[in-house]
Amino acid sequence: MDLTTNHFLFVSAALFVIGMMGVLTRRNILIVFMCVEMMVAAVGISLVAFSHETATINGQVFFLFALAVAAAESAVGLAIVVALSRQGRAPDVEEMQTLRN
Amino acid sequence: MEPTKTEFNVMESTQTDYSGTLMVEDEHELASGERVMTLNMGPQHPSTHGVMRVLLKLDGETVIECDPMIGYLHRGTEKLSETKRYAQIVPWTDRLDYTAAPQNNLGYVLAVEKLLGLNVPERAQYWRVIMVELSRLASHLVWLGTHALDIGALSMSLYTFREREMIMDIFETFCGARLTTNMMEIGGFSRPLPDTLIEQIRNFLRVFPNRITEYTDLLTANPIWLARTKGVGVITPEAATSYSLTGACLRGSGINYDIRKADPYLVYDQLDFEVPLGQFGDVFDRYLVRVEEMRQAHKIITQALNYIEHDDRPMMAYESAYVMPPHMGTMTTAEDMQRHFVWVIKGFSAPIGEVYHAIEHGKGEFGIHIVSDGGSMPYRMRIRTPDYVNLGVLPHMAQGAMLADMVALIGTIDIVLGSVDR
Amino acid sequence: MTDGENQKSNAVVTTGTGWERELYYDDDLSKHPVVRELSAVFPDDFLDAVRFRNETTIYVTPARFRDIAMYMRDHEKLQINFLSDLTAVDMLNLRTAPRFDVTAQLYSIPNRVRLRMKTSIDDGQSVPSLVPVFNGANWMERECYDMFGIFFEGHPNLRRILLQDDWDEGHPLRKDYPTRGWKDFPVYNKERTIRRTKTRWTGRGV
Amino acid sequence: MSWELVFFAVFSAAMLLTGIGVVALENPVHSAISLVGCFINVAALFVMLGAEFLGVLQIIIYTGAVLVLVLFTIMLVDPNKLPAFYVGKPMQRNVSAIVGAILMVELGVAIVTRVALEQIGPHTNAMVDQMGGNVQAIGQVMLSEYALAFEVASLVLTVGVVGAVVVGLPNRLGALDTVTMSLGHSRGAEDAIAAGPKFESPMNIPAERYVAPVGERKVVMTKDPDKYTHPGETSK
Amino acid sequence: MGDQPIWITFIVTFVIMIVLLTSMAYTTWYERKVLARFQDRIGPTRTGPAGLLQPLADAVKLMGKEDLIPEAADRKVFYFAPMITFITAILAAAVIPWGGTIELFGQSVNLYPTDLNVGALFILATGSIGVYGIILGGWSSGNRYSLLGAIRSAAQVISYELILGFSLVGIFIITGTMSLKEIMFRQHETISFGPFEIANWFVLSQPLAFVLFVIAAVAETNRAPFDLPEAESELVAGFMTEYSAMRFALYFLGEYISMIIMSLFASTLFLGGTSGPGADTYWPLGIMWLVLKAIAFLFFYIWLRATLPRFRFDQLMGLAWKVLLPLAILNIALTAFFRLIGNGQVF
Repeated sequence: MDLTTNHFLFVSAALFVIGMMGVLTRRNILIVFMCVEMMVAAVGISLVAFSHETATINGQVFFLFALAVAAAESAVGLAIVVALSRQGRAPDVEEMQTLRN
Repeated sequence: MEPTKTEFNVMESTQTDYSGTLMVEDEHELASGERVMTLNMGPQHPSTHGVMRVLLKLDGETVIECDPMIGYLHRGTEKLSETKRYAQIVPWTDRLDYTAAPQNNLGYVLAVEKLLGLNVPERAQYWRVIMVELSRLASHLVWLGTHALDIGALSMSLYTFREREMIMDIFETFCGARLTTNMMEIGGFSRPLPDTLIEQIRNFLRVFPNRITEYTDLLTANPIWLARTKGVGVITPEAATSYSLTGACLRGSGINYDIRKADPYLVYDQLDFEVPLGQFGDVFDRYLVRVEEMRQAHKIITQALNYIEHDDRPMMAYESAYVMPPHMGTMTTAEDMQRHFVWVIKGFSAPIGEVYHAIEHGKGEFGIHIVSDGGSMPYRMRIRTPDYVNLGVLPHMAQGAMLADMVALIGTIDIVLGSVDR
Repeated sequence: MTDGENQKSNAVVTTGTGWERELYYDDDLSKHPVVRELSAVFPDDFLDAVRFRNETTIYVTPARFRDIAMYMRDHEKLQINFLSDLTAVDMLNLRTAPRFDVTAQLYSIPNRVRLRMKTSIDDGQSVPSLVPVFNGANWMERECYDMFGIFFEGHPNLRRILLQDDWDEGHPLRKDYPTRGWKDFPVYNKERTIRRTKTRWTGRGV
Repeated sequence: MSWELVFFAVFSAAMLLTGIGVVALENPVHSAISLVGCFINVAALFVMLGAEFLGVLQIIIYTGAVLVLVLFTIMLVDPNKLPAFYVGKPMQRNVSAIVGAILMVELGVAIVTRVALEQIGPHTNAMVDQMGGNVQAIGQVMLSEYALAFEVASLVLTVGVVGAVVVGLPNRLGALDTVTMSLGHSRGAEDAIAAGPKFESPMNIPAERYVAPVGERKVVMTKDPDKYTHPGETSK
Repeated sequence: MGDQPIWITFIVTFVIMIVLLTSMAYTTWYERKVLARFQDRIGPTRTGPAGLLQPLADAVKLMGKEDLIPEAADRKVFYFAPMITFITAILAAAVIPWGGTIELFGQSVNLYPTDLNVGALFILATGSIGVYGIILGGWSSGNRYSLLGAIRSAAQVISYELILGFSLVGIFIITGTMSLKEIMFRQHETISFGPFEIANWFVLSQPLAFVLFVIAAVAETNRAPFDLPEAESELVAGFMTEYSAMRFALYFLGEYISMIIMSLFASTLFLGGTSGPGADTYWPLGIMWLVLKAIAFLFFYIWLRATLPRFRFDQLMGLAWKVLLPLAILNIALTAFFRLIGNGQVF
């Protein structure tokens, strides 16, 4: 049987679920970051699959913007983690409840 | 008190303690989180010019505190020289600054002659000046080669060592040894000069000036070299005087103290040469001063050689009782042979007294302080080596310096661990 | 060293301001500016002055060692602003009473004049350190402490410099310290001395 | 079994395995490495779908820059401060597993029952090749239809960069525990810098006098030993 | 992909791989010889005629050495970190064009492994994965200082990779494509310049981009004035200190391969790859031209290493972000402006 878009959608759904579980279970904020990026990549696969199926290129352009925004978001996130670690506080999801430093 | 760093890491804080340790208290109240790393530039390190360990306290990239730990090459020269006769100590002095052995020999021999009140014939004095200036060139070439190599210019050391080979050959023809020359004797030179010596020195003198321009073309206009040396390791004239720096470290900060001019010995007052002085006292100024010193040394050698080339007067002060009689005399006349015997077995007994004589060594003021109790061995011989004292300024200079600059700072003081540890 | 060279003229120039460079090298010590100045300002601490081989040595009491150095450095005429060397001599075999002679080799860069300042102390007595006057004295005093065990009171960080920090066998440059050191190294056993072997080069065995 | 299916199977299996590795591995650096593997396979999938530009971009942006920063942060943060792997309450992990399974089933059903979209866009493979390739196509579309979104994206990026710098700027000094690493042979007592009495320094540096002269640095030559014997005379 | 059967591509790729590995070995020999000539000495002569077997001797020596792994190290990561650098460096060769399609033994053979239409970006991508070799190498050797050394070298490579990318944008604007084959053939056309015809090399139309590219390429491969890791291992403990024998050789050879790739890349982009008199009629001549240009670049690398001292880390980063980046953006603006004028959209 040949390769259809559904295959890609299954795979992207699986990756998305793995990322979501990572975000839910792990406490280390850096691992949470990585799982968020995995979810973005999963969404990317489905986008490109659809753009391939509908032979329009908008899906790919849309993912390009998603890449840019996700990169900016993780830059700021990492800066927060670095600032926290400088104050001697662990990058731990539970501990960072309040926005006051 | 937090040491604020100016652009040229001149310590702005007024209560800076120029002593070995830092004015900033040990429990430096730095914001939490950042780690102060203690790092060892260990004894076996490519750019510590021998065996020295520098213990650095770093805040990230900048050096907070630097403590050089020396003594790995300490051979107790001063203690041993109390059990040796005056003439037997000359070979010890070669091993002090092994890149400039003739200068160490001269420093010791002049001190002993001052103690004995011995006047050396003028021809020997001129030849001593020639040999010492050649040795100054050799030690400056070693400095330039290793200094540039530490900062990254690889081929610089190959060029400078090529010139140094020519000087080594001259020493070899003159006294048979390249490094541990042991050429100076108390009273002058006892052996006749080899005939190819003058022609070899002439070749070297003809070739050397444009070789210096070769070095300066490669480095002085090189923007990366300027970026790595300008404004680094600044020593102000007050700090230089207070830290008793001598040689290019002092003159780099603009203080005119060259013993060949200030307190002339040998025939330096009859020779015409200039003393280079820096303006700002950073690594670049000391580099310029030392390169200029090389040119002046070349000028001195040419003048001395022109004056003494065709002179054939005796080279040894045979008339004095402190000197071994000439070889022919020992073989033929009775009292020469008897004097030779006493000189070899018992050595001469020096007058009671205390003497300090300093010469302008390639690295600074090399002084020998002899206390004599009338015996044939010095009661106490103190060797004031320039490297040991100049190294004392490293903790002051390294405050606020970048870690990568440490190699440049160690290179600019121009130390050789043999004469630091004695 | 041409003796007469820098002794311009034995005849003393009386008219001058009294601070010329020649007076420093005059045989009549009373004209020597430092001697004149110190005997006026520190009468009881300035003990003696000696001339030998065109050098002047002054002896001072240990208590005022630093103050005299500070005074000479800040004096606007003397300007002895350079400490070229600081060392010690163990006078055990030469005299009985004070054991050590701490010698400071001073130099004035503006006046181009050398001066030696000595003070004698007993074993265990301390000397005021010159670090507040000259920073170069820091390492010199550390070496003096390392080699002679002389404690310089007021030194910022007095510890051994050449020997290991935990060298517990005393201070080597003292006269009562054996040249070979206290440990008796195993003497090479005499029975198996090397027989003279005939070698190709020497032929007759070396 | 067409070649494409085989390649697809390999890439997606590797991707999912490394994805699980990111979540499951205990050492954060190991999970970062497995994420790199995951992204490379994602890029491979993009290329299979004809989106080479996105594939290469994915590697350059994510793997090359963002993940490297994550690695830097992981390495710079003090290891003994990282939260333990198993500290989460067990109940929390089981719940997430159940939620995950439910979500997976729903997505599966949605995917199977969806109706295939028909080709509406002009960008068939042939037309894309005729335009000179995927990159040109994206470029053409991006700057014509989505020009505004392009500008907004650049705005977001600049805000991100400025925010990161402001938040992350270290105030230079900081010290807590010193860690001594002796590379060379350490001689003598470890606490080498004994704290002796601190002493007032004999002389200060008039800092304002020592600004390096700009321009050509020259050496002052002199023959007379009495000149330039006081500090600062050469730099006049 | 290519219009030729798959097995021909394998053969071409295999041949190119062999050429690359041997030329890597002989670059080490070439560097020793040229460095020696700079420093007034003659370099290796013992091993074979004029030291030609020196790379072999080095390889045998490095194989023979004991390969110790520090006990504080993370064994797995320590094991394969150098391989990342080595493999990604070779991977980049997949996109370098050695010529057009030619007729050989009745088959039409493309003289390039593949022609991705994102070729230039592909080389940047392999470069950015190569950074992991440095970081993981430093982290896994256990001691804190090689970690810090690794992070500093990685920061250097990342910031100069950015400038590398920016300096290429100028060329993409002119040619409109990223595929190296088109870029190369674009430079084969001749433009008349006064009385004589010259090939339209991009170094003529993009001088600033060429200078930026060369600086960034030198910094990317940690060479010459930017050789921070080598100075690091002397000073602090660069990431390579814990490595010995074969693994150190992988890093060392990875550096040389990326040097060759950067030279080939630069000559394809700026010096017109295989363009040169007689290159269109006779394809081996084209390859010879490309090799000559690459050798010229390698000579430039070695010349830098012989003469220039080393940058300090903060100067290095300052140069990248404060000087080269603005210049790169300026260059992009200028090229875009002239392109608009060219298309007549402005006047």
